[in-house]
Amino acid sequence: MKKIFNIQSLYSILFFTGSIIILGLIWQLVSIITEKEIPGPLQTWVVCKEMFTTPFYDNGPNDKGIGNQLMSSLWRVFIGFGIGSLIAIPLGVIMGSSKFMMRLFDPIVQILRPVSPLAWFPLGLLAFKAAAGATIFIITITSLWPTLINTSFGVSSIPQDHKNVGKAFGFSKLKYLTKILIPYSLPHIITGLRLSIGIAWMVIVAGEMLSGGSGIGFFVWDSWNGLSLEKILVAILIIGTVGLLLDKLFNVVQHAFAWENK
Amino acid sequence: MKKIFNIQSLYSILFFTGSIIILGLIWQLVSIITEKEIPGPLQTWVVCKEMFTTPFYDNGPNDKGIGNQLMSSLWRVFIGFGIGSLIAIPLGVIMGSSKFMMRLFDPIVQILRPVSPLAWFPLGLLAFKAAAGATIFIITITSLWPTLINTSFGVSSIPQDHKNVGKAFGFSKLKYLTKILIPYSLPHIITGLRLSIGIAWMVIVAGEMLSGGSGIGFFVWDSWNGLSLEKILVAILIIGTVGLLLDKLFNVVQHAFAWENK
Amino acid sequence: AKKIKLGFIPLTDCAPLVVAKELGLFAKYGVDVELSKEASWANIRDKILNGELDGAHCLFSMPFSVYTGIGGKAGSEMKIAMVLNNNGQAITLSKDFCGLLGYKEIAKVGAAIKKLQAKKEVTFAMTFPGGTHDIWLRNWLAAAGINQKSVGIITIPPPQMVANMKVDNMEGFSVGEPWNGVAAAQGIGFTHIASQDIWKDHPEKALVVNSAFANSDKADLKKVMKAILEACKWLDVMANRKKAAAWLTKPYYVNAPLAVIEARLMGSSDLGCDLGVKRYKDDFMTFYKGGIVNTPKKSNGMWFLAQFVRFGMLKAEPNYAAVADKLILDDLFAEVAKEMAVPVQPDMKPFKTTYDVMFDPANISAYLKTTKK
Amino acid sequence: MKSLSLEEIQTLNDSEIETSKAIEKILGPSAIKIDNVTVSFKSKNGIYTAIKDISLDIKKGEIVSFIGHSGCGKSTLMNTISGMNTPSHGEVIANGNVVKGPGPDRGIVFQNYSLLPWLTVFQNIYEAVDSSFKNISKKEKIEMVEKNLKMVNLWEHHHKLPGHLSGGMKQRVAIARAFAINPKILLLDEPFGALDALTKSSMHIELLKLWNLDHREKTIVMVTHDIEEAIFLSDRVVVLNNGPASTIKEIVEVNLERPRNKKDIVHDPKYMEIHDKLLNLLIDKFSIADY
Amino acid sequence: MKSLSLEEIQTLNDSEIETSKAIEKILGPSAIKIDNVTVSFKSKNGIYTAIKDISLDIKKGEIVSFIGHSGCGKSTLMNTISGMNTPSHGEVIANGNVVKGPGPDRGIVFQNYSLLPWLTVFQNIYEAVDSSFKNISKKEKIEMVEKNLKMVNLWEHHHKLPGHLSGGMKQRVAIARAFAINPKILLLDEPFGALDALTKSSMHIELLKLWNLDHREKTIVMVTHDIEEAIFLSDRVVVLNNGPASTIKEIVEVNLERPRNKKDIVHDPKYMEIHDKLLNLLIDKFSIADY
Ligand SMILES: Nc1ncnc2c1ncn2[C@@H]1O[C@H](COP(=O)(O)OP(=O)(O)OP(=O)(O)O)[C@@H](O)[C@H]1O
Ligand SMILES: Nc1ncnc2c1ncn2[C@@H]1O[C@H](COP(=O)(O)OP(=O)(O)OP(=O)(O)O)[C@@H](O)[C@H]1O
Ligand SMILES: [Mg+2]
Ligand SMILES: [Mg+2]
Repeated sequence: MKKIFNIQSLYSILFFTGSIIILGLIWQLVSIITEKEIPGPLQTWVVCKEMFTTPFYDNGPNDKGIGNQLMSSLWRVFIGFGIGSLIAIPLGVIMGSSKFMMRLFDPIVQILRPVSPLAWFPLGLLAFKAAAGATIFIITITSLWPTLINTSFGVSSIPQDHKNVGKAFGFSKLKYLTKILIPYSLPHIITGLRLSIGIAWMVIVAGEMLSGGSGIGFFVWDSWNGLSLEKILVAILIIGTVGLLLDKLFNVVQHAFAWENK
Repeated sequence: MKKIFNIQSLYSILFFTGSIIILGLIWQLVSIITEKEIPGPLQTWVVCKEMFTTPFYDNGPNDKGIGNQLMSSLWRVFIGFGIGSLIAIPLGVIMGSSKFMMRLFDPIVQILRPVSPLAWFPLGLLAFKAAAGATIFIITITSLWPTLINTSFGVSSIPQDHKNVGKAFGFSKLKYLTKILIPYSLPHIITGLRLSIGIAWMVIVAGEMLSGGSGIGFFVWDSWNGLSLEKILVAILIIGTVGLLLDKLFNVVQHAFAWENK
Repeated sequence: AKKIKLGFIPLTDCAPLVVAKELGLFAKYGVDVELSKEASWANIRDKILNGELDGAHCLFSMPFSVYTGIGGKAGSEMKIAMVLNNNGQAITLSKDFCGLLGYKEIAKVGAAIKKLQAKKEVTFAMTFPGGTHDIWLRNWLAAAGINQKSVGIITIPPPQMVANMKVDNMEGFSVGEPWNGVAAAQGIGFTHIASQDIWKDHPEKALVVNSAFANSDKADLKKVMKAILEACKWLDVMANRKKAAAWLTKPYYVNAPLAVIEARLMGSSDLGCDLGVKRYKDDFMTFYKGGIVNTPKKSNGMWFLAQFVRFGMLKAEPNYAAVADKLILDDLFAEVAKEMAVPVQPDMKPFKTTYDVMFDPANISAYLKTTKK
Repeated sequence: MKSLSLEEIQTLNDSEIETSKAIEKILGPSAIKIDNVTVSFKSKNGIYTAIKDISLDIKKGEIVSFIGHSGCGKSTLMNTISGMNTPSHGEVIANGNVVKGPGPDRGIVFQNYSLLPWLTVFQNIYEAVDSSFKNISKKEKIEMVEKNLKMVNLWEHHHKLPGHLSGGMKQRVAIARAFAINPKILLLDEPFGALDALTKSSMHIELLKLWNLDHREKTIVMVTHDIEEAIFLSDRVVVLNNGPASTIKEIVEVNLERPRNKKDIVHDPKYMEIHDKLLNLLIDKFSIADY
Repeated sequence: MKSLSLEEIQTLNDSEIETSKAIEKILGPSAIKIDNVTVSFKSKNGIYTAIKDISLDIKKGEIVSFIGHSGCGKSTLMNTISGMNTPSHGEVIANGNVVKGPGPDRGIVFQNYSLLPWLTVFQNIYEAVDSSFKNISKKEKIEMVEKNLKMVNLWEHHHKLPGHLSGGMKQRVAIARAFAINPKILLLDEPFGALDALTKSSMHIELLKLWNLDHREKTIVMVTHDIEEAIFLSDRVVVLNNGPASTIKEIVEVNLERPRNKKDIVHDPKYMEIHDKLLNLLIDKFSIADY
């Protein structure tokens, strides 16, 4: 039986607290240096508390609680990320399996990968004739690359040893796919997905800032328009925390599928 | 002596051409599907040629060649990236060298890392009271994480073997730094820098789109306001190509410093 | 009935929509309207064109700019159902100009800009290429004798103007209230000239709708127009404006300080930069004026088209009348006006703006020959 | 678990087997016939011939070792027998058929075990069995896996992942897998290379035990770097020349009686003679100069 | 490059050295005195005692090997002598001083060479020399590096990076580095573990050659898994018990004459006796059961 509370977890808590305190101090310092142009942690905390007392209120389309905003952003991120993954994984498997395909598609990937989500946005709007569609489109198209690259890398790096097992014991195509290719590449794919969700989350803010409507990105834009810096700071913390949680989530998944360390 | 033109480079060219043709075809297809809402490659090519005949003209503040825009973006990217690296590398070395520091600073890094550049922008504006400053600030703050994380990872993963050499032969602090720590972590640092420049380049578009004035991001924003899709497409290709070139550049640097494969 | 979605940008002149909503006028006329705050004019354009928005609070000249390919894909149709307001925009100059020139001192503009240009590039911001603010800015530049190409002109969404000026991103901007007021109140800049000083009682925002909505849901559109018309009427009762300001200040509408919104809505502008307070008598932001405000005039549209040609935004002259005909739903407005017993104003008469020559819609080439560029 | 002593295993059924085996080894049909095989690889610097004109007959039930310096082509030769690569010239006949590719008549034990790390011990063997025997029921397949795992004394560990096994245990799983498809020929490429000296000795005995349990009817071909291992296990040791285009340098017969006892055998003068012979064959590389 | 034969090296100066050495080895001062050393590690599951109450005297010029099963604490013991870790109880006296940390009087050759891969062969040795000798000129340092590289026959390769060297060459660089700081004691932790059998044999001879060239005055302590290696090289072989808290099981004297000839020695009955003795000491782990 594991001890739930031990010296290790006590340490973790201590370090985390220390970390937060340091962050707060730096922040306070910045606030002082900028002569309160940037609000300090305490001011922000007041606004934050207020926002979180009723996170899910909904007074019509332009007046929603931060919880609602967050939910709508997360929803978009998952859709865009899901579509991106559904494209990236099979394509990655194809590219990874065949050197020919790899060489043929690699330049396309390399050119499209560094394009900023914001540059895609107008295209998405026209193609989908809907801001929601465009937002999801830019999430999809900017977040699929890490998954694609990692999947193709994973598949192409299957050790000859493992392939030889398949050959030597006469594995069928299907058995090769399910017993060798996928299990081997899974950790790579999940690493890719983890990077992808990070990007997707980063892009949602951009997308919503441009497309307007709802979500945490629009919240930032709106707070900026009203120059409510406290709200922007709260939003930054929320974005950071949610990003961190998403990352941790995938970290857990990653460890669950990492046969290497088992 | 190496042959300058051999079968390998012929293949490379062939594949690259094939790749470009495929990209063109997909593009054309999208154009047809959207009923020419999105211009095809040929239409775009016409605009592109026009833009590139005189890339560096300068007819007053509103009318500058694409080359000028690109230069001003690149300049900003390098400044922001440079500042980011100057912060990230020493901090990474400190975090990597001490488990205490690592545990203390890691949560801060994890929370701030996923924050979108666009959320930082309003803060940057207020702190620096200058759009140029803000743009550079967001490039700095979003691009420093990969370098920081990679540096600290590199430093913290110096094999005990190498450390033992330093111990066993009584290396001084300075010798340890210059002969063991830095050489070992250099490939990691450069990998970090490579990821960072990629992010910096991605972020510049966002920054310039919001702050206006000049640069490739402003060009995209301007083209969107005027809805000149051809220009947006050209911009996407330019952004992609420059991103690719930056990446290749760092790839070369990376290989130059990778003692592992030497 | 289906939900009708109308977009708006945080600006005082979105008041007719807000009032119609808050007073329950949309419901009164039997339409279910949702107001949606948008991020920029480009965003509104795209959403109207792709049908995400049925209509929006929109710059009067935007449909012309889009149709002619200045601010959009040439040939895209956005229809003007009615005008929402006259006046109430301004050009704000940054505090760099403070002391160099004052309110309406157009003669000093040239020297002041020259002086600044010795130190840095001088940039002005407007809200949309070919939009009303763009045209006010250019008219002002022309009146002051500034070469349009010698200064930077950039596009920035209205609510972003103040923040951008604060960080020295530009030296002046042309935008609707309350953002000029906010800039003055924050001491970032001062109101140099109001749009009504450039063209008294000019058309400003319009109810612009998606053409499918205009064609197939005409009945609903008319109900919407009626509700808004009634709201405009309500807004022109000065006693009501305080109440309107209280709605507009809300974070989910304009999200700007109540005092600023209210003062400028009431016709009183604290100019900033110690220039004192300017009170407008009848030419502050108007919404109704017995229906004079609301009639969408083709001649006005043609004037904007002429401006595009005047400032080199269009290389070739368009068919002015045909374009205006296509984009202005004057017949529809006439029907609504009739049903509401609102007098429709006569159109196609020559008129003159403050610093410009006479404009005769019947003889535009004459105007273009004589006007300053 | 039952732990047979070395003597017990080696003498198991000895009387019955030995006579028939002796005859077969001299006269019997060849299990593998390597016929004038040359293998070349295309590489960036042109064509590299790894092995050239190699001919060799291996009889049924024989244990043959290949020994030679690194890079001389031992693995290449093994892969040609297994069908993992195709000879440029010549052919390999295994069990009477020309080798066209890998097949279940030849079980392979790879140098580094090559277990699939995400499958349990059981699954690793099951998938091989499943691929090799199409016409038997699932239950029978499971029984075959069980039988083979019990044979290598690992049935208790069948649910473990390879990562949780020691090197020796992994090796036994790999051997069980090769045995499970019941091949006539077992091919082992440096099967014990990665093990420390002590574990290695133990594995030698394991292998011989399995070979005995199977009535010494399987043909075993193995690659090794280790002279003592080669002598202890083999009937013949094939010494290869250095590459490129390496050929057979000499074939050394190991005429030591079976069962062989690890501790005693080193004192046998015949053992020493063979040891010296092999050392001398390999020793011209044996100097203080660079290599 | 000059390539000395085995015999040449082994007999070099033999007559002069041998007499004085013989006396010293019996009566001489101890180079290393391990005095009742216990080493424990703090770990997540509490305290783990790796070695316990170990005492051992090693004389100047002696070659001593530690042998034992994996994890028994050989490296721990070596690291305690080198000063890389501190004993929990007891102390180590090396060259008359209590060991407080690593020092230039004890040269270490790590199991995996531990060359810095980004430095050339020359630089790898130079940095060690530079750190160990503070008071000599740069020119002298360079000369020392050159001398030591020539000694291991690698001067021509001094500009190469370790990645471009073969395993054996790397090993020689590591040895040259350890020699370059001219330590009285050489500590080698499984120095030949990663080499194949043939290269390994060669390296044994290299090591003895260097020891001879240095008048057999250096004390060498090494860890090995390989019985034959231990016998061929050592004056004494220390067999350790299995951990935790492992102790010395037995110390086996290798009373074979030097120079020893690799090929002949295996025929020497004394060799066989020692071999059997060591095998028996280690063999209780030697069964077909799981381990
Ligand atoms: N697929 C291949 N392509 C090109 N050359 C190859 C290939 N496989 C092997 N070689 C070359 O053929 C030669 C023989 O290789 P092989 O693996 O058979 O050697 P080996 O005797 O097994 O060596 P080791 O003892 O190191 O395993 C080597 O020089 C190797 O570089
Ligand atoms: N720093 C350490 N912290 C905790 N335990 C350690 C540490 N170093 C060694 N040990 C433990 O001490 C024991 C002895 O380790 P050591 O490395 O000395 O073994 P060894 O005999 O050298 O083994 P091998 O032959 O595998 O190299 C092992 O059980 C090991 O896990
Ligand atoms: Mg091999
Ligand atoms: Mg060890």
